[in-house]
Amino acid sequence: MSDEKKTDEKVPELVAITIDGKSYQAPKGGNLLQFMLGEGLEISYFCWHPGMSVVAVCRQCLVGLKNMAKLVPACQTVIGDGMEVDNSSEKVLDARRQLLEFTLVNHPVDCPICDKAGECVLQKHYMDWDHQPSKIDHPKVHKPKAVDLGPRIVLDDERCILCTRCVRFMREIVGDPQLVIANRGNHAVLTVAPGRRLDHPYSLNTVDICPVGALTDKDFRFKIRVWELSATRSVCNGCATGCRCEVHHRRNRIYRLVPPRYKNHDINESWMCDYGRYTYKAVAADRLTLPRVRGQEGGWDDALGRVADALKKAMGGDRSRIGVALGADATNEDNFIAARLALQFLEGSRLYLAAEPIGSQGDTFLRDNDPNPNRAGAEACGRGKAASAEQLGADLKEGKLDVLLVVGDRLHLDEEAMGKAAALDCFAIQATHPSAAVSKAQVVLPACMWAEVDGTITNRDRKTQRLRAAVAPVDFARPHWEILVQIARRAGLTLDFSSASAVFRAMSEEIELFGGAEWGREIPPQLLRYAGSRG
Amino acid sequence: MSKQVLDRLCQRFPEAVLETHGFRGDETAVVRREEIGAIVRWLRDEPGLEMSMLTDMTAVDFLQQGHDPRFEVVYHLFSVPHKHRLRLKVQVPEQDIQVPSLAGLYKIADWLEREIWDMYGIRFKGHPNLKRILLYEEFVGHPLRKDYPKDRRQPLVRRPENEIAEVLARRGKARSLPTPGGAR
Amino acid sequence: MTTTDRDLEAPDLTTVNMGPSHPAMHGTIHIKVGLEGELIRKAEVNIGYLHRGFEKEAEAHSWQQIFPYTDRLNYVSPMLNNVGYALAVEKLLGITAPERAQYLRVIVGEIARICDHLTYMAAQTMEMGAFTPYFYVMKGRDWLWDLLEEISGARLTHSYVRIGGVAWDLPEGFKEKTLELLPRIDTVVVELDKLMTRNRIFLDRMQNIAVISAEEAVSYGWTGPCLRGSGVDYDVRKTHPYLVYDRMDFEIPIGTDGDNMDRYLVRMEEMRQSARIIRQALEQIPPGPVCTDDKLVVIPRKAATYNTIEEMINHFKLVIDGIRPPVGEVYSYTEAGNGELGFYLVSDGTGRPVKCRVRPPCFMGMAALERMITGHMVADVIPTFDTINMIGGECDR
Amino acid sequence: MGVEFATGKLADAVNWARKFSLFQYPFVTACCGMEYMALWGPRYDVARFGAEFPRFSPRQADMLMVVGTVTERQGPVLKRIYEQITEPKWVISFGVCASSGGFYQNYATMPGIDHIIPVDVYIPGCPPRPEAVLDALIMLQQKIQDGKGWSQRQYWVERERERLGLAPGQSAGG
Repeated sequence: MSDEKKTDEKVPELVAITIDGKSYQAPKGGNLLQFMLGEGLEISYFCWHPGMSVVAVCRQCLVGLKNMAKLVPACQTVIGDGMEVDNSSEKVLDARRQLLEFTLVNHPVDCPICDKAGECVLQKHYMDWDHQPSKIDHPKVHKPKAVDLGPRIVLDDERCILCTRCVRFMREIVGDPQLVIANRGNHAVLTVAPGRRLDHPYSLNTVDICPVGALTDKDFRFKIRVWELSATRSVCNGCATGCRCEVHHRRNRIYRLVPPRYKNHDINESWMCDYGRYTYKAVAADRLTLPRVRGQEGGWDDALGRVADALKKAMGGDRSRIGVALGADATNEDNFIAARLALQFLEGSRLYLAAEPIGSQGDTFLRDNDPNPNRAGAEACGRGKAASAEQLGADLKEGKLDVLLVVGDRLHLDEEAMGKAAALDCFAIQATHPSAAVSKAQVVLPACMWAEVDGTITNRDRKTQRLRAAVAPVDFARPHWEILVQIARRAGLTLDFSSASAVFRAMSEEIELFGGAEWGREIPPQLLRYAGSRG
Repeated sequence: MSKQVLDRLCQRFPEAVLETHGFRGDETAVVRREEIGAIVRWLRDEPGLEMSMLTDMTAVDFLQQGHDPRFEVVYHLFSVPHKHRLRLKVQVPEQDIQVPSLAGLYKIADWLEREIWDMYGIRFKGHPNLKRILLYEEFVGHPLRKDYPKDRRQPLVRRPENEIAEVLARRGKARSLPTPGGAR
Repeated sequence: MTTTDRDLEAPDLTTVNMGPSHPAMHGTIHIKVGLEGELIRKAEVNIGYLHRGFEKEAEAHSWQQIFPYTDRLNYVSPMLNNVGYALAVEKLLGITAPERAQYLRVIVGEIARICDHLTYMAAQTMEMGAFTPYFYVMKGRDWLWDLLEEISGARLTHSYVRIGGVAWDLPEGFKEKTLELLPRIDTVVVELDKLMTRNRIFLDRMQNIAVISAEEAVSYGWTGPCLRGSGVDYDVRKTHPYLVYDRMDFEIPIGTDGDNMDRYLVRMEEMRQSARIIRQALEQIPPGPVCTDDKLVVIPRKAATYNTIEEMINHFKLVIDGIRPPVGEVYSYTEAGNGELGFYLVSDGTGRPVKCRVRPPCFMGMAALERMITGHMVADVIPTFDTINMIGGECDR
Repeated sequence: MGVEFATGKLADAVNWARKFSLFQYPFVTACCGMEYMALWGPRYDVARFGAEFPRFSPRQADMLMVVGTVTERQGPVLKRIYEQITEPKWVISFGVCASSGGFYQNYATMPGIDHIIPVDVYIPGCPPRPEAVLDALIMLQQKIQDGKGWSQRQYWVERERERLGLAPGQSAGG
């Protein structure tokens, strides 16, 4: 459970405080709980969240303060000069134990059937702080179970510990208060406002921040136990925002995307949109698995050979009749190789950029109108020489091209242009899914998707981030850059790169946009089990 | 008892001992890689210490913990006459992955170092024949490194399903086959 | 299988491969000898045919889950490995098992030691061509296995010991059964003694063969019966008494000239001593719990687990996330069938070991085999190899 | 009535003779070897089934008993021994390690010997009790009497090879 302090622009004044007799330099007026977590001190809490208002309803973070008779919740305590905090005395620990005991009084014995079990904060705190047997023999209060709260979310009221994180998220972060706490005392239940459903496009964040298994994701629940999963850090490819996320996978199958928990970084803090979370499904759904030549599935040699031959032939003649289209969905490395192929080795050939047209699906929070994850990076790779897809359509209609090599799935042309393209000497496309262009292309080269490759993409703010391969490529698919390198080799061009990191190195030297970018170290997928709860 | 040994070691090699600690009664000294030969020889021959037995020797890979240097080679010494024990550790960076060999001091060091080479790929300078001992020569990589996948097998006998899969691939059919018993 | 081979090739040497699959190579091992006539001039010992990646598996499992793997290290005396591993983890956690559990560990451990040495006798004699003792020994070992089965439920791979104690208490009437059985085991040993120890052929092949001096044995890191056979007085049970061995009265047999015969005789005597220990332990064993009640180490009872959320969480976290020892490293050592069985554990505070290294006693013996057989007849390879009592699971892990 | 009848009866007689004189080659590698010793011992006397006589030369054996874990390193050895045994030959996979790799699922171990040689009878258990082994022996004898040959996996391999028009591999080694 590694929490990071918010990095404020203005450096706050530091004051000396002591925690358990140890002295620290803490920001004056800062949040005590946040500071303690930042210092890596052991403390339990349920309701506090760095992104939301402080309500101190769970009381789990009680600490003792000097000259204060009663214990106070750390999350509500403002750091003052000379503050003396007691975080480990028997009095404090005992208070926390009693609170946990109360929290557990009405908690159902659900762990074996609870989706949260394994990453449950309640479980974690019980083992870390309480671990004493039950003293209660009263029957538990029963509340509604398996409530269909909305299109994506199921609620189990018995498990809810009423921390109100989800309520605050809906009210404060997305400003659409769909959730409320109703009733009083131990009959208090979480529910939706009358006549409403929990259908907000960001509703799944409530599942993430729920410390227990009260809110669960319909798509994920009962698919797999969380401790079987491994986490790989990556970036969401749903739109141009480039939210950081963790890919949770097992045995080369992806089960969910979640935002990095509690990490307060610039792009998406610890939130993600529901649309982005479900983009993982495309990785497994009807992929192109084998090279195709004129609709006939075949081996790689044949397919690559045809493209290379066509290129060689065209290189001999007028090179302006060769067209290469970068993809706004491919990684920077892929586009860099494609651009280098077009601009250096095929001097004089035409370069285009195939991208999805900007839509209106975006919103003011995270999701962007531009559905292309890597438009900025592709443009940078094209060095401003890449013409638009419309231009490509026009050139096709005017018959300016003989050979067309397209990277990625984002090529959209009207009927006429498509027909022209199909009639070229060689129309090759490196794609992941079937599409109109794929059906027209003479050579189809199956490519890897974002979750299968190492690489970098650049988001709308021109920030370059790292993709990490979470799963193995489906059947015979290969990364775009590798396909291009092999085509080049067969065409007799010396385009020698052996790994994506090598491409990145060359790229960061040549293109100033990537000059500051970092490849980052290789992090092996981390098994969620044993590493401890993500709570 | 072991504590005094540790103290004498620190007195004798003040600059070579980087760090010492005791945990659950195990006294440990982290020493400089270059000095390990001299230190162990001294421990073995010094009257009153005579750590005549190299009980065990192994390595640890701290990749996940993000330690730098990444590897540690651990020696467990035991004195048969005086019955005291001591643990020595040397740190091995990934870039320059080699340690002086103790094969000249203890006969058993020969095989133990071969095993460490086999499992972790740590070279031992001056070892008579540093080759694989538990695995076969055809094996690529070093399995106990944390970045070696647990179940990446390197069969010596070709499996029938592999042959079948290759044929299918050549003919451009999908690769994933249903295999009874599962072709892993 | 006889083939000539390059790296042992010398003008006057014939190279003979013994193993990997060879009648006398119990467990698979490959010895390549360069012969001059029947004399062994060169030898090369290849182990590792049973390397099953124990340490890699251990790094992928929680601390409790490793017990079944330890069973299969020295699979002739699994209980001793269980005990050794449990003690190592307890040292790491800084806890000790209740007294009764310690006595139980001694009892099952010594029974396992007798099994170990009996099996050694069987292999030793059978592979030298004497088949009769084999049946005597198997008879006795099956009796002992019945005892262990009554305790643990398994004939061979028991996984009876737990971190913080043992799985459950002794079954009804175990003490009586054992006390009634031990004399029968003694008779088995006596029969074996009569059959072999003064047998002319046996002596010829055992005496003054593969002599190892004390210095050499120590330098090879030998422990256990082999080291004691060379006349070095080192037994972990005496020098660093663990469990309750300091309350037991037993002797450590020591050899004189360190040849095959001594290693054989030491084991012969150790069986009698183990029987003594078992008798004393059964007399002294106190009543009480057989496992600690530390919530962070021992899973709660099933009834409580299924009915209260607290115990459910406790059980759940112990099973899924495992025991969480403090950050640190320990080397713990016990006297197993073949000598000092050491466990070097490194913990980073999570539920899985960073490193779980086994110090295999017979690995050291095998390292010396090359030196032992060189200069002897090819027929001496088998008895010499047997006296090391190499156990594949332990040597190759 | 006639030749077929006679030959049929002859085959039965031959099978009957074979099933009670199994000369085994014990490929003993690991823990299961302990139970294998017990199997020979006085209590579970395997001699009662005519299979007590171990032949340590494959050329004289007709039943290969793979006892214990087979590692990748042992693969070639095992395969060679299997190929040296003369027809007719049968294979018993003794214990889960030999049958499926057991709980050793890592770089070193083979996930079941049936990846390289065909198997007639699999014995579960880690290690299997001698009773289970005797039961397996009886099953094998029945199989021999019925003149039945290969394991299900072997059928699968051969079917695949046939479907692809490969040369029929007499052993699963391909």
